[in-house]
Amino acid sequence: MNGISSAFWDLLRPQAALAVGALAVLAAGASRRASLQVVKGLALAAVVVALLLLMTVRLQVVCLPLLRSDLLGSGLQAVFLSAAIPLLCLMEPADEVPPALVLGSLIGMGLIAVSGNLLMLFIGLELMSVPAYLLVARSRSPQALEASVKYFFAGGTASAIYLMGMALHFGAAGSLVLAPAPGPAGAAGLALMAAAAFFKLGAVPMHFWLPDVYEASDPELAGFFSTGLKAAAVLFLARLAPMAAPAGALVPALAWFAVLTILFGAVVALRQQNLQRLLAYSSISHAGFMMLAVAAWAKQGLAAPAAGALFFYLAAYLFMSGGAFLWLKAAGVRTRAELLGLAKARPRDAAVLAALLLALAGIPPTAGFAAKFLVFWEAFKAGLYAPLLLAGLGALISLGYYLGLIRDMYFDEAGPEPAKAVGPTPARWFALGCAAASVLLGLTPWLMDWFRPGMFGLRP
Amino acid sequence: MTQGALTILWLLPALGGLAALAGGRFSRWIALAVSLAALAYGFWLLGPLRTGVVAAAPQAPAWAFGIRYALFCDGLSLSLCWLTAFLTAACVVASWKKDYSAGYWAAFLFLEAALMGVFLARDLFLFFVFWESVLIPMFFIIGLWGTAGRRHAAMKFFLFTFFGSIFLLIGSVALVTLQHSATGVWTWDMAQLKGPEGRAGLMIFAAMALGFAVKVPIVPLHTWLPDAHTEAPAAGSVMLAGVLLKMGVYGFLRVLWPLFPRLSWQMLPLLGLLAGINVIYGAFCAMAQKDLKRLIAYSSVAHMGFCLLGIVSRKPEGLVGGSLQLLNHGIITGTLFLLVGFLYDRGHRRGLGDYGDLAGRAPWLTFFFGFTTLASVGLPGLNGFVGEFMSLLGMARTWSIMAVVGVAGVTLAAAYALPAFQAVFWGAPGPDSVSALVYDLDAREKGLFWVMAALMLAIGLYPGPLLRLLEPCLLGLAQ
Amino acid sequence: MSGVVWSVSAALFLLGLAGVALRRQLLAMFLGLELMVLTAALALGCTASLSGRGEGFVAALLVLAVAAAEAVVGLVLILRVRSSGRPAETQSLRELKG
Amino acid sequence: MSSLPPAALLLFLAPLAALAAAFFIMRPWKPQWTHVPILISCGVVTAAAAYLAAMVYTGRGADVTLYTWMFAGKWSVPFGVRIDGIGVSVLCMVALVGALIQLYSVGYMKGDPGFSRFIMLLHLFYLSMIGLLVSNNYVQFYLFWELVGACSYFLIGFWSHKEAARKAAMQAFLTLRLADFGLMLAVLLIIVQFRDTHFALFHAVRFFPSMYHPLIGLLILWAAAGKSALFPLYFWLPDAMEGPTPVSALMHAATMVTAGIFLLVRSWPLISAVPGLPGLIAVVGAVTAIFAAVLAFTQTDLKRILAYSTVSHLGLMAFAVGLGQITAAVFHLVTHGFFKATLFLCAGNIAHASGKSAVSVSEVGGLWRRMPLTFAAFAIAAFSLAGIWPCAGFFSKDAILDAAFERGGWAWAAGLAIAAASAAYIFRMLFLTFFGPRPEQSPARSLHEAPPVMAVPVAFLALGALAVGWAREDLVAMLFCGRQSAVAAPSLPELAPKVAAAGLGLAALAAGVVFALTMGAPSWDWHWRRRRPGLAAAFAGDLGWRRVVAGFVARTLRVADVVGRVWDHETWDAAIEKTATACRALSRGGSAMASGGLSESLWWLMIGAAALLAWAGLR
Repeated sequence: MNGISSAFWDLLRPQAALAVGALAVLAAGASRRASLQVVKGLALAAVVVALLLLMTVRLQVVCLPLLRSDLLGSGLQAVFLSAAIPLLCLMEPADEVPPALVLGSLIGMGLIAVSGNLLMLFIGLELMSVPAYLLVARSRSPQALEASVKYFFAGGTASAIYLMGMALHFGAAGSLVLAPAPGPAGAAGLALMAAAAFFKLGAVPMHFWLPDVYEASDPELAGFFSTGLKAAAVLFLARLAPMAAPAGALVPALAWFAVLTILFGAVVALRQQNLQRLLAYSSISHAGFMMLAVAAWAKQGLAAPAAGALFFYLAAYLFMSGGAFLWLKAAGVRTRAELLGLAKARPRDAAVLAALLLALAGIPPTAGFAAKFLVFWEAFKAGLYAPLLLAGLGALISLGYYLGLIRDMYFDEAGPEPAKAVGPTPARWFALGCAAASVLLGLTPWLMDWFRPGMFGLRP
Repeated sequence: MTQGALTILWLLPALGGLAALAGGRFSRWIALAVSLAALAYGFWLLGPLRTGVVAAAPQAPAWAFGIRYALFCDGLSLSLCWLTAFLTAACVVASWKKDYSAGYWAAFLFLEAALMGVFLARDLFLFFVFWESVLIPMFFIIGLWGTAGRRHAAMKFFLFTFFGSIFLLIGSVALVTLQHSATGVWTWDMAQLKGPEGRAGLMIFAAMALGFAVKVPIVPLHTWLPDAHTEAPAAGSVMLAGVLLKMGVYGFLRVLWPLFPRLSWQMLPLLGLLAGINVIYGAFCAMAQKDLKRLIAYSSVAHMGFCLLGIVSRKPEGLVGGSLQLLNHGIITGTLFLLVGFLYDRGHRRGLGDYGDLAGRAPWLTFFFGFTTLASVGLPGLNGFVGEFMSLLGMARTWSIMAVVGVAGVTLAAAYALPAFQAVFWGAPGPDSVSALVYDLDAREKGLFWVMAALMLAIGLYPGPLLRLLEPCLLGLAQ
Repeated sequence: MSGVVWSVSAALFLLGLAGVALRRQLLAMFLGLELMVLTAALALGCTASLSGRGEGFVAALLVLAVAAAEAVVGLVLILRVRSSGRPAETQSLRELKG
Repeated sequence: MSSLPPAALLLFLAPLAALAAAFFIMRPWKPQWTHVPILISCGVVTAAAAYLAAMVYTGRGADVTLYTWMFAGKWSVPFGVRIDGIGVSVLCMVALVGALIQLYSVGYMKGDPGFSRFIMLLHLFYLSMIGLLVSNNYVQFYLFWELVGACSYFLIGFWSHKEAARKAAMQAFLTLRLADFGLMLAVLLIIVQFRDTHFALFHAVRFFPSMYHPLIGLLILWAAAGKSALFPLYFWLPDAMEGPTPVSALMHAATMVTAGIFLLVRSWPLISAVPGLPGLIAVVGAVTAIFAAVLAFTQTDLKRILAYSTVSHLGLMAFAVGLGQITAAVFHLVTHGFFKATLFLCAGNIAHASGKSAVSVSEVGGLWRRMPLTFAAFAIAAFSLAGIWPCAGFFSKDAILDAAFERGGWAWAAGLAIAAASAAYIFRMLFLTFFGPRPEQSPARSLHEAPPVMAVPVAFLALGALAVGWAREDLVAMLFCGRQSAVAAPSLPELAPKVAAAGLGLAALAAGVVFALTMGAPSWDWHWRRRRPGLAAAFAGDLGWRRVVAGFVARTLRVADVVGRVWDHETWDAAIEKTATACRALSRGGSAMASGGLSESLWWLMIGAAALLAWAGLR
């Protein structure tokens, strides 16, 4: 018994810490004595402890058919845990519920990271999504409720579709383990489950909920969604990848859906006036690149460098996109018109956003370029030549709005209503930190020689 | 020449740029000091280059990616670094009187750092990173301090070049991957890479050539050049025409020729034809222009056509002549743009019809403009001729018809350059002419142009030292 | 896994799907949603019983539990829409677009 | 090859030093004294030329390389000096005539604001012409060839405020560039063929026949036609008269225009190796000579008459080269330099005195009383041009007529026609300008003799026009001795009395006829112009050739406009920019899809799931 319990405990230490944190937060809130700052502090502490515990997780441990962990899972777990830190610092919750919801959502994501079978995957998926619906509902913008209702119904449908896929798979394979299921029923099941994964990622035609949710929620929450939730969604898709038969239809479908997502996201973002909606479409475009990376990873039989590329893309994206949303919070800017001539009024803020945008655009020497370069390289190694070219075209189109924003800030005179309000200083420090990280991480291609799997205590 | 010594060459302007950003009022002095220091250091590097310690071998092979921070330097790279440093210093001196913010000076230093990086990079990935990061400072230079249509021009410049470099990136990735599948080693080192044969090799060559062609520019992909030149500030145009165009041709010379020796020789007819088209097309377009800067931009297209003719011919004369023409064109067109910049500072107009009869009002400006126009037209005795003649000779020994086209280009050069000179400096002033505003050059400007004129005359009459510097590294590429 | 179970669950699933997609009232859509989830649970259960693998039952039970949680949140949202004075229909949720 | 004679170095160093002194010292300090260093340098150069002539006369030439100019791989181009018969003989004429004209120009340009600029430009031309004559390989020759063209642009367009001067300068430079296209291509092909362009190696060229030979020959002829104003490309020379008179005298009479003939003479071994090419040159020369002589007869402006006369005589020299008589061509080149310079300077005196830059025939008449010295000089030069016995022209033209006589047939007829025509137009000019003013003429009151600084050079040149002929044997000796003389050509034929008599008779006949016409009752010159204005206009437009040239220029500009504006800017560039607008249109469509409706987003979700199912089903 202790073998199972020790493995079980070994894998779920971070989630346990989060759970304890969530209960502590609810208790503190209920007692009315603790102030909101204490509540947020507790939540933050829980996340930090979870991160530390994550370091001690031994890789490649399998516990029953339910749980197992690998490098990619742990890496992405680190990504969405650190994505929650700025959210918890900057959110101004009315009461103790939102921090608890965030911790709940993190537990769900953690479960996805360590899940070994479809059921655990479903539970993680739901545990991640449901708190998210409520978090969106609690945002301050007038359309928050509308966005959360749309998110709920779309999410619910997707979960239902996932369940039907799981049922089909169970019918065909007779077990819920993450392994390919024979016959047409298995393929159909996998297709349905993939549809749910595409929905969570925001791949095109299933993306319509994403811009509404990102626009309506507070900037820091949208930042968490674009980095944390997306990392979990990618992990969810990555868990499904081994189930695809190598000659199966999932990988080409994934590649072509990725291209469609990149191009559609980039093109539609060109004309967006609301900055959060623009960043939403940009995150859809980046989701396309992540899908391309997963396709390349699956095509190469789950090769380690491809996983490395996927992880690096998400790590860089954490700083770029997260930083961009945090900048919106820090600068108090909502629409593109307010950006006009910002460089003259607030040169420092403009420089931070310019750095983030150059990273998002994927222009060397930033981390964005290194990420895109690694994905391009893996896609070429996987033989996805046509999708690669179209992805490059997508990157070119995305320059239109990334550089467009820089052009508005630097090359134009101040517009009719210049941005006056300035957000809280911690947000500015977070944005600056993210900008610095997204530029300095650009050096990784040269540092990769030293990166050995056993380096950070993550024993393979 | 150790890696460290070469790193200083590009790191110095980069750090200088940071210092200039923080410099506030003193940033122009920092810019001047750093650019002159870079130039002096460049010349000092001639010593180690002479003693033969050229390429430091990179460290142990990599774990899984093969990307190393590796620099190297030979005659061609060093001369282009000199050109970069010299033109940057000239730009700083030329825009001294104007009240530009600290960002302006920093942008030029960052641009210089990135350009030096391109010319020194030995690792194909490092080459690409520097290649792309040149775009950022140039984008801001055109966009922030350009003239009326700067926004559109800056965006067009960036998108056009980015389009080219996507193909360059995919080509490089393909090259390295196929090299790995052939030899089992991941390496991005240009010295060890070899282009594959057959259809794959052709596709990679085409992709990378497209990336370089946008920068040269080769005719169908050139439409970013006139807009970028017209809208950029004077010093911006100098760097744009003076050095950025050289990156494309340098790409052909440093990447494509050594990596695809046989294939690039088989591509001679196509590349030769494109170079010929460049020369004639650029000349005819220049003849049709009414704006002085657009005219010089199109003349740059024609001149780069000559460089290409020389380099594509793969004969010793052609290769050395083409490389020398890179330097000559940098100096000549740099001077022309500085002169037009000073004219624009005074009259705030660029049209050919906006001036007239400046010979009386600004004799020194007329003298230097006439002198540089003659150099640009390829008058023997000045540096334009030496490069053009050797390039055409190279092509004459390979594909004589293209040499005939080249010589026709030389003739056409006079047909667009002199009418422009005459319209601005000799012509009768039109009704809305602003000649009254134009006053002559001051001591600083005259000093700058005396240096340029002396350089043109010296290279024109005694190109020996430069040829000795360029020859050893290019003879290997001859067919 | 006999065809009967599949035809029934497929029919029910499509019925639920139609409910969600076509109805205008939010509550009707919610019912459709729950029907889809329960159909999946039903399919899981039947498959488990036919193939004799106990996993299916465990899965069905857990699915029910999770669906319940989800239902709560859904209802809360619909109530919030009603309480904000807007009819609980898709037409009233049109502000976010573009 | 003996070591480099110091005098040869002086040819370069003296002008360079003078130019540097003038530009950096005299111009800022005392612009009106800039001519002092320049005239000193002229003296030094003339002395050096004389010394080199003596040296070559005693049989010692030189062909030395100063330094390697361009090199790459096995190929290299030297920068050197070559002192041989042909070079030195023309060098002496150029040095002497150039020096005298620069002295004359000090007086002529006294009051002009651009005085120092003019003197320096003229001396830069002087340097480049000398460089051209003593260079020892084709590439270096091309360097000075282009430099001379550039100097002519700045000198013709010296009075840049005059519209006509600007257009003439541009036309001259572009025509010369069109001609230089030929020379540059020829030099390239020579290097491709022979790997080396030293003149010394060319006398053995006959033994290496190659396919490029005829092409190189033709290109050299094309280049010479441009520079020496032979038929197709002569039209720039009459317009070049817009420049100040010393420029017309020095460049467009004595020195620059003869560079083309000098190139033909230098490349004679190459040309003679191509069958039929000398014949072509002879035909082109003859046609140019006759055509230009007829046009000279109908001109009204003094300098334009002399310009067409120069074109005619250049045609004559080319005719001589075509006939294989190199020595006669060089001899005529030298004598022509003297008498044509004299004629121009006399015209300059008249223009200077009348205060106008262009003097038409109707503004002169009966000047022999007011300007006796100019009249005397003009008469000697006119006699020399017409080929009357004591003057130099007689000997050189006679040599050419001998060659034409030997060739016989069309050549002999052409020779006689040229002799008669050239006598006709020069005597017409002489009678109209200096003899009794015709009723239609109204000479200006202020016409008086030129100041000494202008009169002395004219006198010297007139003396030269008289005496040079007698130095016939010495010149021939110089051409052949000097081991470097690469000219494998026949020596000058003896003076056949019959041919001389024919030439002299024709000249006298022409003089009489012209005298009758001009001095007769209805002054013929204005008479036929009134009766037949159409014909007069035709002659003014060079019998339609100017319209052909104008058409060519217009067509080039139209092509440029189509390529530059219509295609590059409005079609190709617009197409590329349209991709951006297409993206924006797509973007509008894409964002319209997000209609905000909840049901629509669910439908899209189901469509996506269905697509995936279908895709899975395909496998």
